[in-house]
Amino acid sequence: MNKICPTIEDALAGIEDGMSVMIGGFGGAGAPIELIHALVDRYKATGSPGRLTVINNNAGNGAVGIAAMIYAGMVAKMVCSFPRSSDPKAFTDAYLAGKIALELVPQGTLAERIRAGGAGIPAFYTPSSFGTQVAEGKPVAEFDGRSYVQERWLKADVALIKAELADAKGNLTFRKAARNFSPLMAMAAATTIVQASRVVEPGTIDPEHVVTPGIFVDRIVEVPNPAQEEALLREGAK
Amino acid sequence: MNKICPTIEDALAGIEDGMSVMIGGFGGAGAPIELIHALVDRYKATGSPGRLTVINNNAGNGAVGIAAMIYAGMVAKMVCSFPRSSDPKAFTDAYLAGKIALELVPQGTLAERIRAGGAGIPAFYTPSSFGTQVAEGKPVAEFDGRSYVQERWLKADVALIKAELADAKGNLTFRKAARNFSPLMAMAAATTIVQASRVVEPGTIDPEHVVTPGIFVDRIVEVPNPAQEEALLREGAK
Amino acid sequence: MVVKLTNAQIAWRAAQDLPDGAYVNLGIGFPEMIATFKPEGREVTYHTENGILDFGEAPPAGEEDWDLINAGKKAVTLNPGASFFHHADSFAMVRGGHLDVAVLGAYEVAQTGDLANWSTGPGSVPAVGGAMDLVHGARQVWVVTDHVTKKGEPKLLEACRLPLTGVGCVTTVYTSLAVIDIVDRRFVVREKLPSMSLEDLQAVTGALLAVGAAVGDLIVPEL
Amino acid sequence: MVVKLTNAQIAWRAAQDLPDGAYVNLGIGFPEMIATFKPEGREVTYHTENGILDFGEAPPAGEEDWDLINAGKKAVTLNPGASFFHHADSFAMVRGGHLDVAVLGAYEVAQTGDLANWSTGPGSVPAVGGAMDLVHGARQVWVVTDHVTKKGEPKLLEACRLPLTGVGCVTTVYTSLAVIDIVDRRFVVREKLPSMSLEDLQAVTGALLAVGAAVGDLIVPEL
Repeated sequence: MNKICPTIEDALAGIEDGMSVMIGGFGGAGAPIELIHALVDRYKATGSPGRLTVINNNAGNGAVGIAAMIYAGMVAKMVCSFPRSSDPKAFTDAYLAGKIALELVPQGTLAERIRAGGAGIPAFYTPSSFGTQVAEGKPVAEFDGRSYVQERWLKADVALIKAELADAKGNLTFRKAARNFSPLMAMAAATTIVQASRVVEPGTIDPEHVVTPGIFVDRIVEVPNPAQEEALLREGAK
Repeated sequence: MNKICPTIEDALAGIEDGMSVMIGGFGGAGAPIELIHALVDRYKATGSPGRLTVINNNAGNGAVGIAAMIYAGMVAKMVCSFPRSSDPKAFTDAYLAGKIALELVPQGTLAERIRAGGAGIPAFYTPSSFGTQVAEGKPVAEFDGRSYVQERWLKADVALIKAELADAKGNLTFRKAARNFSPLMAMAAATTIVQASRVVEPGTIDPEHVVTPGIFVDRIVEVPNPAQEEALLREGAK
Repeated sequence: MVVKLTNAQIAWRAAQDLPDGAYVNLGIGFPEMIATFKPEGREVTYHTENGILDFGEAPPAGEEDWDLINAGKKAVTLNPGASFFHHADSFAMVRGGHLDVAVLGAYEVAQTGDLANWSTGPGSVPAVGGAMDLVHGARQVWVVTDHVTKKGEPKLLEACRLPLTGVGCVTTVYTSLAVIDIVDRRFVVREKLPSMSLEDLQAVTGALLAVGAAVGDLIVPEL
Repeated sequence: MVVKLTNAQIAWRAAQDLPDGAYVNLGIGFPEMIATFKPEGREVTYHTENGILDFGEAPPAGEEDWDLINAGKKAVTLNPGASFFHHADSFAMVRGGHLDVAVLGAYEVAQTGDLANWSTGPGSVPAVGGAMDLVHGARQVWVVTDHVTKKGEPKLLEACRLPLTGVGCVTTVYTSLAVIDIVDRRFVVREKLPSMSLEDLQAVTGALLAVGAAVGDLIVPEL
């Protein structure tokens, strides 16, 4: 049960055309840049995996990370709450040209749907989006005199996430606000693939401080000194 | 916004007849013995608070903790998954005599209902208990060809919980498996009252290691070297 | 001619109403300015959707940690007693009613409390973020906004025309001309610029204004 | 006369089927014995509902930490790589399909996979614990049980008579006489005691037994 993979390519094995891929990160914090770019490189070299559904809070910024996936043409659909950024050109152009689909989900609903997917809760009710366009076509119900929208769980074939520490059993910690959606996505994906800044021996992470228990993690690859998306963009990365 | 109370009595102020009280702990791990017994003492001295609904995984063991509440006659109803223990006499006698009501909830459903209460989710679907007596009278629905039971959120007027470290802003950590239901109950109660083994300065608990953020906590009282229910029982406490 | 409040002055006015001990979420952009004007001696804990409670001011330029950002993707710092948590826990705080105040911007606000602040209609890329959760979670939902659009059209209306963010959710509107509470599906003027009559205010408002007790003067410092 | 398996031997047999690398929840009591018989070299991670993953054996008497217990309230220890989490996360692991195997005891099992293991009917104090969640979460749900009741009545039935724990959930039954898989709502005998004929086994079973490929011999060590 050693979940450590020797290379990024090993960690990413088995991601196929048409799969759904959850990608951790909120803005640049937590974006698993090395995993994403290895996948983009594979797509450019082999034409696969394409037609992906990508689930993330945002829809890429500049030309790195998810934006690079969109520019490469491997994303068929984005599921996100906020497909804008300081430089949203990659998504905006593709969306307005009809080359990419968008499922817009309120941020808290997105988080809860992913958690529900990981927790075996097929549907739940939330007040968020009641009475709005976003709720059109969804069942509604009243509880204690207040109206709610029924939302379904969200699962994925794969999650790509960035952790700070990881051990061979899959236990993870995150760095500051880079935590965001990643622990939820680890729960909700059939295969959870992690790039960790440092791999440590089991027992090194205090059992009280584990954020994602190993049961939610399938593969880990060590990526020391990982790129930080926002820092990359500010350095002028293209 | 200093949430530290000078005495247990201050921390417990305002608990009234007929209230619902979530009490942390699974078996003896996490049972806030000092908070509970201060409340029992108050009831014995003043006759209040009585007619309480108590929410806990179990229903008391021996004659301490929740069992002491039941013996004192202050509990009208238990909401729990497993009203048995090594010495369940307090609850069993009261239940079979018709003096206490029981709402039996599967353990995972109990946890999820409490989380839902804290998270503003009025209802959710779970496969647990489908087709059983426990689901009688509850709405059912099919999702993707599988059947589920609709469950409602569970909230309470008060939560009594035991933490390891606490700071004045209400941030908490727990000790080992004493964590169990406590972080959920802190979210779901209108007033969350905590006994902490040690009160520390804000900033002492690493922001990455906070288990319950302060927003979920209202009052804290320091109880150094707290009693451990299981240890008490094994020492022959009456 | 009435000199309307600047955004900074609107933010200042809203900040005066922050309750001591409150947990507050400030929306991206204009609402974030409110933190700058928090009255002395009042303790307010800020929440950001992306998983931080009790964050502080921006760090000095060059000292940013881009893993330590707020929902607007701006670098922040931590106060002692801060905590990190994942997005589901973060929105449990929001949706579960644990925030005292959420402050948002608006395209339109209706007298019913309906808010439109996420979409200007078809043709653009829609983006909703956390607004639809925030408006249904916090105990009070404040809007800070110019009283009228750039074209001079009223933003306070009988009913919103743009796509809604939430139904019946706004409790108070701090505008460039007035402070208006929403009570029983009516706009109730709490304060207005002293240089302006109620009739003047009514003239630039798209719904009937009610008056509760006395209408106070909306007085703010030069900023 | 057939010498039926002891509980330890049933547990031993079930343990032989634990997949390498599996995440497993062992029910309170009899199922807990399975951990004792895990085959050498196979790595199994144990989960307990009350919020621990990767716990180990009981500590020596006198060294118990009663904040470090399993769902049966017995003291345990931690393996390197263990973690603590709250009850909602714990049952997310259960309900969310993250466990490979859950093992429970039974009063009755039906050929449909229905399980009754929590209530012997009216008159006693009902207690369900985590069983109703476990039976619908784990990828495989095993039952370990004597083949018949203390009175000699079949426990494997066409339909359960006692209140159900779950519908269509059991995948394999390890009894004192046989290993029986539930496939397409039928009991399919995988192994039986070699000293026993299929007719003998059928005679103490309350539903029709099917035979898949060959029926293997259920052979266990003296324990």
